[in-house]
Order: sequence, then structure tokens, then C-alpha cells
Amino acid sequence: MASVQASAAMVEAVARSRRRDQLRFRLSFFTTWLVLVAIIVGGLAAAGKIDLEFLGRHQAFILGGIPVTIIVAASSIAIAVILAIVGALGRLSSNPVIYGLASFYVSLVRGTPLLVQILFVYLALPQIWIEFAKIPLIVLGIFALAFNYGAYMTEIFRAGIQAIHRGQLEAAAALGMTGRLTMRRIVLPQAIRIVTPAIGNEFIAMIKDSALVSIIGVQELLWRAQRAGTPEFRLLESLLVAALVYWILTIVFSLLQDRLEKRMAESDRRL
Amino acid sequence: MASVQASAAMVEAVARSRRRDQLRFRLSFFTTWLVLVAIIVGGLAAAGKIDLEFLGRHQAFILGGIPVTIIVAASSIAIAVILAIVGALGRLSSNPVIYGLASFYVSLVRGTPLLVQILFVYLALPQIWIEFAKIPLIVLGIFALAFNYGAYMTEIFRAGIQAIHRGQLEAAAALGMTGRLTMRRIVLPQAIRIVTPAIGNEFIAMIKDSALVSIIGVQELLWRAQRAGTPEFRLLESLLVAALVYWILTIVFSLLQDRLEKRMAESDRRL
Amino acid sequence: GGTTNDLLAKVKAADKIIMSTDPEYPPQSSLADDGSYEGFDIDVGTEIAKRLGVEIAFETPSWEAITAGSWSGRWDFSVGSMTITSDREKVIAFTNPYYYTPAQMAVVPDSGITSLDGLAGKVICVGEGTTYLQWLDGTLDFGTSSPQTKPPTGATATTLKSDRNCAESWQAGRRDFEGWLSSVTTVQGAIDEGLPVMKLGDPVFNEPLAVAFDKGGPSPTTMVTEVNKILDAMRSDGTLKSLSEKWFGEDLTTKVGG
Amino acid sequence: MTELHDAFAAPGALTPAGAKPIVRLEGLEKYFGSNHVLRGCTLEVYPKETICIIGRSGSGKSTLLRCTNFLEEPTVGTIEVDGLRVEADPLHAWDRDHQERIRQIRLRAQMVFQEFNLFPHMTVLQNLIEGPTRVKGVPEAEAVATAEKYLDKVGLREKRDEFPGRLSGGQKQRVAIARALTMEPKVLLFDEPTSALDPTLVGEVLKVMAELAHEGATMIVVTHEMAFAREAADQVYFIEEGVFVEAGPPDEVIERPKDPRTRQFLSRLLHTV
Amino acid sequence: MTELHDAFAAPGALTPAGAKPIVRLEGLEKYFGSNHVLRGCTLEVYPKETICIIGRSGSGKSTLLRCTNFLEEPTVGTIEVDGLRVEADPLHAWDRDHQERIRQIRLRAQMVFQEFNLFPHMTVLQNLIEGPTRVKGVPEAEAVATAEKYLDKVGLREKRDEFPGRLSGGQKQRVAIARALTMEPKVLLFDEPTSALDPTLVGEVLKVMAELAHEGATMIVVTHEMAFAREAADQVYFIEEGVFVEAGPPDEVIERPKDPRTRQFLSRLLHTV
Ligand SMILES: Nc1ncnc2c1ncn2[C@@H]1O[C@H](COP(=O)(O)OP(=O)(O)OP(=O)(O)O)[C@@H](O)[C@H]1O
Ligand SMILES: Nc1ncnc2c1ncn2[C@@H]1O[C@H](COP(=O)(O)OP(=O)(O)OP(=O)(O)O)[C@@H](O)[C@H]1O
Ligand SMILES: [Mg+2]
Ligand SMILES: [Mg+2]
Repeated sequence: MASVQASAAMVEAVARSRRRDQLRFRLSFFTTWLVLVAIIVGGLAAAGKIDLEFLGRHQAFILGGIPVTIIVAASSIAIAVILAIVGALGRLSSNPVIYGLASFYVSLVRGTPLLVQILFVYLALPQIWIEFAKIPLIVLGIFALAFNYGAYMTEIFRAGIQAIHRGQLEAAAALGMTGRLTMRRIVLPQAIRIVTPAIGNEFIAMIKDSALVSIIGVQELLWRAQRAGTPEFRLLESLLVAALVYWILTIVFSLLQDRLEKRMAESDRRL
Repeated sequence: MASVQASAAMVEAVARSRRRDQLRFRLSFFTTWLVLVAIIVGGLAAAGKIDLEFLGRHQAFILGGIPVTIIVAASSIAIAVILAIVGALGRLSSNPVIYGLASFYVSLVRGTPLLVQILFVYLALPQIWIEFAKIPLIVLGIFALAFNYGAYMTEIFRAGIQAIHRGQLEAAAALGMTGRLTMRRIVLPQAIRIVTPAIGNEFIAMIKDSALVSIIGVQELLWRAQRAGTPEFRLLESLLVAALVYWILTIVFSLLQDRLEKRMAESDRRL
Repeated sequence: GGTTNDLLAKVKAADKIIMSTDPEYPPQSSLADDGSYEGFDIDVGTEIAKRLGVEIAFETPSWEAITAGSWSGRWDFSVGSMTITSDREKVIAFTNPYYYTPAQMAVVPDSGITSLDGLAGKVICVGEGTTYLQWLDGTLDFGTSSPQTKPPTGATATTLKSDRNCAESWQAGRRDFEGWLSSVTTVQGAIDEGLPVMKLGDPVFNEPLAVAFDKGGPSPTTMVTEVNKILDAMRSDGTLKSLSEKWFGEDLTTKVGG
Repeated sequence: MTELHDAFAAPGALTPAGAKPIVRLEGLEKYFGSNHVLRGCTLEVYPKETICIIGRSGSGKSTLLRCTNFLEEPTVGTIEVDGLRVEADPLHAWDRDHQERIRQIRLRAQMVFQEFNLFPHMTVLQNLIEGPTRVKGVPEAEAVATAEKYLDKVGLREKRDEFPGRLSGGQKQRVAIARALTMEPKVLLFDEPTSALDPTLVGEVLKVMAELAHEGATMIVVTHEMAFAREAADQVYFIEEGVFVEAGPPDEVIERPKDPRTRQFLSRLLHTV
Repeated sequence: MTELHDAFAAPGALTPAGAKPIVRLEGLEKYFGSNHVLRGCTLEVYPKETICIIGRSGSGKSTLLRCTNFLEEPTVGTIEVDGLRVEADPLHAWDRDHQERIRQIRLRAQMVFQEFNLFPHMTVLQNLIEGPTRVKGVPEAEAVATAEKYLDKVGLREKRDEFPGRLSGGQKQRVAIARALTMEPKVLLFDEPTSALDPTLVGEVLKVMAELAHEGATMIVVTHEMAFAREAADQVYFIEEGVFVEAGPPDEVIERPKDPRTRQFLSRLLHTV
């Protein structure tokens, strides 16, 4: 009994010590970040790079790009997911023409800079069919980004599908399921679960890559920052503001993603 | 005996039929690609977008960017690998300050557009210490790219280290190895093997991202394509040439990587 | 209505003309604090639309998109201070010039360079795809005439995304190039903003700047004639001059020097 | 499978004299490339019989079982299940018609895997009704009733709405057995059903399997569990390098093996140190 | 470990009367968070003895073994190996001094894992000399000689320069045993060393272990292999929910278990269906 009491006390002490260690760790960690942020901000301020008057004048205009950036990123990812599912099925097809089409798409898109693809969609598509010129800019930008990310995500989905344990396919076959039914009922539901975290990462990457549609004049964050900064020779300054906004967006969405993943992991514990 | 003969004949027939199927698959596959390439080239030619005279005049100048692009990409990846190893060790450190520094680096770099980082290195560093202004452009570009990729690759290396089976750490501990010795002798050698394919992918991605240092005037492929195309309002055309070169580079290095991976897999079969 | 192959007819039918402008270049084009566009080019474009009797709308592609070549009907014209060159005339239809800007060479004040010859063998920064680049390359050709001045012997060009980035590079303390060639208004703007920039001698040449149409789309021939008429009218009734004085503080609408 | 509800009977005792085999493998040959894995295996299973196949690792046990329901296409040979006869046809393995016949064989011969292979994104009940409703077109209500009947049989009625991830290994395998039963097949194929289990959980699965055997299910079982083979098998086949070396009732093959290879295998397996 | 070369002797027979225990676990308690996994385990092992620990899954067998060489830090208790005594000290687990004492314990008590845990990027020989040269500072030539001696003992001299990936499971585990032996420890810890093996490969590993036991190695073995426990153990401990419920020579604990829990466990394990 004495031993039981002693060990219960020890458990308590260990738990307390662990909590204390964790707290100390977090404190030191946050202090480190604070110091680093302070160094950067302080350094810039000392170098005279931060002109509050300039920022005050343009802040509303620049920040107005945030919803545009988020809408562009979110819509592109949504479309890219659809392209990626189709692409992945193509990459796994035993039909050489379908496989060839999917591979060509992936290779071409992944082999060339996004910048070129955006300009191409913007300027070359209308020459194929003039009606393309009537598509609103933002839709065009979304389409170009989706086309690009769709190719990268094709490979993510393909890997996700291939990550499904072979036993699952065999179990489905043994039940007499056809390939198509197996794909729809067994493989895709599991694959989508597997790739969900990757989709989250792609969305966060997309937030930054969406900056490239500024080239065709979509008035998102970077476009606005450049237009605010360049005329007054304050590009660096307005870029820093944009960078800060991108950073905050990234952190916020990463936290959201973490929470989502934790929730999924919890529901997976049921699985 | 009759059965053995029959089955040997069947094996032969199956092998022949499989070879024939494979050949047919490859043929259809290549035909698909050829048709697609023909459609693109033909479409562009028909739309009058390809002016051979213009291309002929600038071809040598544009293609002269290839070695620059490759040098920039290769050097950046090499430096990024070193940053990534240090970063990964930091991200796995139990020291909150080291962990904080590494996390800050990763978060900051992954949270802001590469474009902004490059401009920052170009425009802001000299204001911190004027000697930075003396660094040659190409070195600066390499450093900026390495700094960026180092953060992404930090996470790759961290995942690689964490992918090492827990049993390996326990075996090392059971032998009385210290944490440092375990890291050096057991974990890192295995982790590097795990992440090698990922490094290959990063190199291929870097080939395209290195285009961004054209912004600060590094005379690589994209810079040269722009320089050749813009005065005559033929940017799209020279960008298509650049895109083609990027695509070919990507395909060539992907093939090299495949071969390397196959060789590694073979030597792993020994493991 | 059915497809028409004449730009003027198309614009009239749509009752709208779309102008491309990159609001990065005051005083020609920039953003007002309320997010609308303002500047000399904006006012000229608006006046042309008014006299055509149609609405005006703006599209804001970057210089890269404008220089890519065919505009694919994304916008109908550019009032973007575009220099007439024979290279561009292969793909672009120009009106007569509506104003002229002098091209000004600039250096860092403490560089010790005092004349154009001092830049011999040095590096000069220009904006990507500008006529300044062509002048340095010795390929600048306005079609009817070429500038009389010659670039410093042995000088090489480097490009950054926009003219303004050259000045910003100097401001940051970098000295990757010794000279900067841009329009006199941009150079003056940099000086006014307190950047370490100094004009080097007189302007090196004068650029004829014109309204531009895409030759790749519906035929702009009648449109060019129409807009030329409008520009002539604006010139003779003093509109152009007053706009120039409003935005530049001087009259740049008549050709001076060579 | 209504036979399951027949009165209790000792295994084998249910096989009437002169009955026709329900499963017949004839001259099965299987090559993986040039690796000759099955070398002319012939096997007959009569209704309500339980067959155990034993043999060392790599001897071809799984391959034989997987050829029976065409998870592997045999190179040469014939497979007949409940009157449906399918020839090995590796040259035309992807023909519509051949595929359809294979599907029919699979419906008749349900497999239970070593790794359970339950569908992790479906509840136990959904796992059980997936096959009947989607493949056989059974109405959902009927499929649920059948599923519950067999869940009762494996003693897991209360896990109906649980996800597989929440079950122990033994429970998973019992659900997998119920899933196979819910398809109401003519024969059950088991590929080392207890090898992936914690030793202390092996018993519960073997118990269910022994009950099935006693109740008259027709079963082919690849296993290393000699106690089970002794107790529940009507016939034991010992396979070595793709050939049936010895076959007979368990008290002959296991207790008094004739072939030296069988003897060596058994002594190793029971590792009498 | 020079005792290994003593004349052959039956296990246990080598323990002289009045000898002092070489391993002593006293009042071991282990919590994982609030999960009380070990509840006061006390165990003494005399030189040259072989102890088998049996119990159901989750009863705490691995935890006990892992506490012995501090792969898990015990919550309360004392561990003594060959005179070196270390108190459980979870509050200061990361102190330099405590860490160093733990390392010393680990050198004295070498562990063989269920999953072998050989280093895949090193050859068999490199695996064996890694510990002696890098941790104990033994000169390489000497370490190689020792390694070859123990490779001989497990019968794998010819696999010296092979990579682990090319070995069968049984061979891997024998190399792992040689790796532990090459450290020349005072006691060997085995955590279900044959559970990850194909049934037909279990025998070769148990044979090596039985030889070691007979030659006088001191061993603590967690196992489900009753045949081995019967044959090679001096003492068998049955653990249930973190408590030793029954202990004694194998012919008592295994053949005539007194506690009903032991009886139930054994009947399940030997699944007399
Ligand atoms: N899909 C496959 N491709 C190529 N070879 C295979 C394949 N499946 C099995 N083999 C080979 O066929 C032989 C027999 O394998 P099989 O799995 O049937 O053996 P087994 O008796 O079931 O062994 P175990 O007891 O380990 O399960 C082995 O040599 C194996 O390497
Ligand atoms: N690292 C850990 N963290 C939390 N709980 C653990 C950990 N390791 C073991 N446990 C818990 O401790 C208990 C005992 O586990 P242990 O692995 O010692 O059992 P075991 O007897 O070795 O079982 P098995 O036969 O399955 O190996 C279990 O309830 C387990 O969930
Ligand atoms: Mg098998
Ligand atoms: Mg255990």
C-alpha cells in the first residue's frame, strides 16, 4: 500500500513536471519567435524602410486584395481536384490513349513554368476560339491555376489510389465486384481520405502561387501591392506588406488544416 | 509429360502475347503523344504564332541560358540540402530556441512568395550591410533560391528522419549509443537514402523556379527569352521556346532520376 | 450582331472601347486613392472614347502581357505612351504620335561620371522590353527616322522588370550598373522622391508616343484614321496641350529637338 | 449454405457415398514468369467437406487457393465450382466473357484472407451488405437480415455499427468470415486466417471455423494450425514445391506421415527443439 | 559471457546454491499517463539462469523487459544488473548522470527485439561491430574477431558480408542475437523473438536460444512458445495486468498451473478447440 501511494505521488509529480516542461518549452519557443519578429521589424524600421504615412494611404487598397486572393485560390483548388481525379484515373488506365493523354497533360504542365501557362491561357486561347476572350479575367486566372495544380494533384491522387492496400482490391474482387465498382466504392473513398492533408497543403501553396495571376491584371494582393508601391518607388515596402499578409494567411490556414486533420484522425480512430 | 509440354507451350504463348500487348501499348501511347504535339505545333503555326525568322535570329542567345539555368538550379539545390539537414535537426531538437529558430525559418519562407523573397534579398539585404551589395547577381540568386528550397526541404528531411522505423532508434539505444551517435550513424544515412528521390523532384522543380531570378537580372533562360521577345512584341513566342526548353530539361532530368532510382532500388534489394 | 472585321464598327456596335493601361506609371497612369485610374494617358484615352461616342473601360495587364504580341481582342487599344518602332509596327498599328517624351540618361550623384562618354564600356539599366533597350542595342528605329544620338561606345544593357526597379536598386545600395536610361518624367519622379539619382546631360533622344491597335484582330485601318482625326482635333483645340500641362507641367505634345 | 442449419454432424460424416465433388481443380499449373509454382495440382472437394492444405513457406499454398477463385489466373488447368467449369485462359484473361465467368466462380467460392481486408471506411454491417446489394443485387433489407444472421453466428451482433478499426484482430477475422458467409457461397476459401493474429486471439477464430466445418460448410483451408487440421479436416493435403506430395485423413498425414518431406516439415513446424 | 564456453550443463543446474542474483528488479511500477501497466513487479535472476515471462497481450511483458534496460523509464522501482543499481527517476530522466548510468545498464543487458531491428544500411559484420567499436571503444580488429566468433555460434559465418535485406527472417533474428552477444553482456533480454517469423523458421531461432541457455547464458525471455519454455527455462513467470500471478519451474507453472488465470491463458494459447 505504501508503494501504491508512493507511485501515485510519483505519477502526479511526473505529470506536473511534464506540464511545467511543456510550458517552459512553449514560453521559450514563443520568446524566440517574438525576438525574431522584433529583429526583422526593428531592422526595417531602423533602415528607414517603413513609412507609416505611405502604408496608411494604401493599406485599404492592398488589403482589399485578400478576398480576391482567397477566392482565386479556393476556386482553383476545387477545380483542380476534379481535374486531378480524372487525371489520376487516366494515369492508371490500361487504355494507352487515355494513359497517353493523362501523361501528356501531367508532363506538359509540370515541365513548364506556371508563368508561361498563365500567359498562354490569357493570350493564346482566344486565337483558337475568339469567345475565350470574353471570359472574365478572374475566371481565366482561376482556370489557368486549376489547370496547373490539376497536373500536380493528379500525381498526388494517383499516389493516394496506389497507396490503397492491395488486399482491398483483392477483397473487392473476391466479392465479385467489377473494376469500376471497386474504384467507386472501395478505392476512391479511401484515396480521398488519404489525400485530404495533401489537398490542404496544395491550397496553402496556391494562396502564394495565385500571386502570379497579377500578370494578367487580376487585382489580387500582389497586383495591388505592386501598383501601390512602384509609382512612389516603394516597391520593397509594399511587397513586405503583401508578404506579411501572405504569411498570416498561410499560418491561419495551416492552423485550420491542423485542426481539420486532428478531427479527421479522431474520426479515423473509429476506422 | 504431355501436360508439362502443353504448359511450357502456354508459358511461351503467354510471354509472347504479353510482349505483343506491351508493344501495342507503347505504340498507341507514343502515337497519342505525337498527335498531341502535332496539334499544338500545328495549331500555333496555323495561328501564325511561329515566326521562324525571329526564332532563328534569337535562338543562340536564348539557348545560351541553358547552362546558366542548370548551374543556378544545381548550386541552389546543393546549398538547400545543407540548409535542410540543419533545419531538420533543428525542427527535431528538444531545445526550444533551436526549435523556434528552425520553425520560424520554415514558416517564414513557406509563408511568403518566392518572388518577394528574391526581391527582398536583392533590395533589402544591402541596407542591412552594404557589403551585401557587392555579391554578384548570380550568387545572390542562388542564395535566394537555396534559402527558399532549404525550408521546403527541411520538411522533407524531417519526414525522412521520422520515417526511420522506431525500432532502429531502440536498437541503437539498446546498444548503448548516445542520441548524437545514433543520429550520425543510424538515422541520417538511412534518412538520406529515403529522401533522395524527393531531392530529385526538388531539383526538377528548381529548374523551373530558377526562372524567377530573371527578375533581378540573372541572365538565365527566361531572362533571355524575355529580352529577345519583348522589343518586337513577340514575348509569347519566345516564352513558348523557353517553355519547350524547360519541358525538355524536365523530361531529360526525370529520365535520369528514374534511372538513378532504379539503380538505387536494385542496390536496396541487397538491403 | 454578326461578326465584323472592322475594329471601328465593332467598337461602335459594342458601344464600348476597352483600353489597356498599367497603372504603375505616374503621371501617365496610376491609381487614385479611391482605386480609380488617373493620369495623362487615362485622360487622353477617355477623351478619345468620348469623341468616338462610346463608353470607355479599362483592362490592367502587366507590360509583359502587352508585349507578348497578339492582344487577342482582350482590349481594343492602348493609350500607354507606346513608342512607335518599326519592329512593333509589324504587329501593331500606330496612330500619329500624341506626345513626345525625352529619354534621359541618369547616374548616381557620387559616381564621378559627368558626361555620356563617361558611360563607355559601362552597364546601363533599362526596363524590360523598352525602346531604351533597343537604343542601347543600336536597333532603335522609329520607322520614319532613327535617333541621331549614339549610345556610349561599348556600353551594355541590363534589364529589370520596370524602369523604376533600376532606381530602386540604386536606392538599395546596389551598384550592378552605372547608368539608367528612362523617360525624363520617370527620372524626375525619382529625383523628386529623394532617390540617389542625377540627370546626366541633355535628353539623348525624343520618342514619338502613339495610340496603338492590334493588327492581329479586326482590321484597325478605319479606326486609325478616325483616331488620327480625333487627335488632330484635340491638338488644334488645345485639349492635348492643356492635359499635358496638367500632368507634366509643360507641353510635351509637339516634337522638340531630335 | 442452408446446410449450415442441418443438425450437428462430425466433419466428413456428412459426405454421402457416391456424391459428386462440388469443387474440382484439374491439372493446375501456374507460372510466375519462368517460376513454375504449381506443377499439376488436382484436388476434389465434396460438399460439406473441409480440406486443409499444409506446406512450407513458398510451396504454393496461397497460389493454389488464389487460382481457385482466379485472383491469380492459372497458366493451365480447369476449375469447376458447383457445376460451373472455367478453363485457365491466360491468353484471353481480359475477355469480357471470361471475366464474367470468373466473377461467377468468385460468387460461389468466397475467400477469407490472412490480413482480413475489411473495408476500413465502412461499418461492419456495411462491409457485410456491400457484396450482396452491389454485386448480387439483393434488396438492402434482405441483405441486412442475412448479414445479421451471420454476425450472430460469429458472435459479433453487437459490433454491427462499429468500424473495423475499433475491433481486435480476432474480431476482424470473424467479421471477414461473416462477410464471406453473407455472400452465401458454395465453398469457403481460407488463406492462413490466423497467421496475422496475436497468439491469444487465434482460438476464437479457429472456434468459429471449426463450428462451420461441423455444421457442414464446404471449406478449403490453408493453415499452419495442426490442432485445427487434426480436429476439423476431412482431408489434409501436404504441398511441396507446387506438388501434392501426400494427402489423406489428418490422423494419417499428420500423425503418421509417409513421405520424408512431410515428416521433416511437421517436425520443423512443431519445433521439437 | 565467457561462461558460454563452460561445459554443457542443464539449465539451472549451473546456479550454485547461495549465489547472488545478477539481475534484480524491485517493486517496478510503470504508468503510461494514467494507465497503470506494471504494478509492483519484483524479479531476481541468478547467473546462468533462463527466465521465461508469459502472459496475454497487453499484460505488460514488453513493458517489463523494456524497463529493465530503460527503453522505458519506470515510474517507481530499482533495477540492478551485475552490481550496478539504478533507481527509477522519471523526474530527472534527462540528467546527464542518470543517462550515463542507463547506458551502463544497457551495455550489461542486451536486448533482442521481435522485429530484429538490424541496421539495413550495414552488412551483417558492420551490424555486429558497430556497438563494440563505437560505444565500447573496442579496436576494430578485436571487434571483428569477436563478431566472427558469435556469427559462428549462430551458424551464419558465411553471411558476414551480406546485407540484412538478403536474409530470411530466421537468419535476421540469429544475426540480431549475435549482435547482442558481440556486446558481451551480462544478461540477454528477448522480447518475443520468434513472433515475427514464419512458423517454419521459428525452430532455427529457438534452437540457437536453447543452446545459449544450455551453455549458461543468463537470459530473460518473453515468449509464447511453450515448448521452448518447458525445455529451456529455469523459472517461468506468468504476468497478468502488470502483476506476477504465478512463478516457478516450467513443469509446475505450465503443466500444473495453480492460478485459474494461468490455466485460462494456457488453454487459450494452446487453443484446444
Ligand atoms: N504475385 C506473384 N508474382 C511472382 N511470384 C509470386 C507471386 N506470388 C507468389 N509468388 C511466388 O510463388 C511461390 C509460391 O508462393 P505462395 O505465396 O503461393 O507460397 P505459400 O505456400 O503461400 O507461402 P506462405 O506460407 O509464405 O504464404 C513463391 O516462390 C513466391 O515467390
Ligand atoms: N509507449 C506506450 N505508450 C502508452 N501505452 C503503452 C505504451 N507501450 C505499451 N503501452 C500499454 O501498456 C500495456 C502493456 O503493453 P505491453 O506492450 O507491455 O504488453 P505485452 O504484454 O508486451 O503485449 P504483447 O503480447 O501484445 O506484446 C498495454 O495496455 C499498452 O497499451
Ligand atoms: Mg501464403
Ligand atoms: Mg509485447
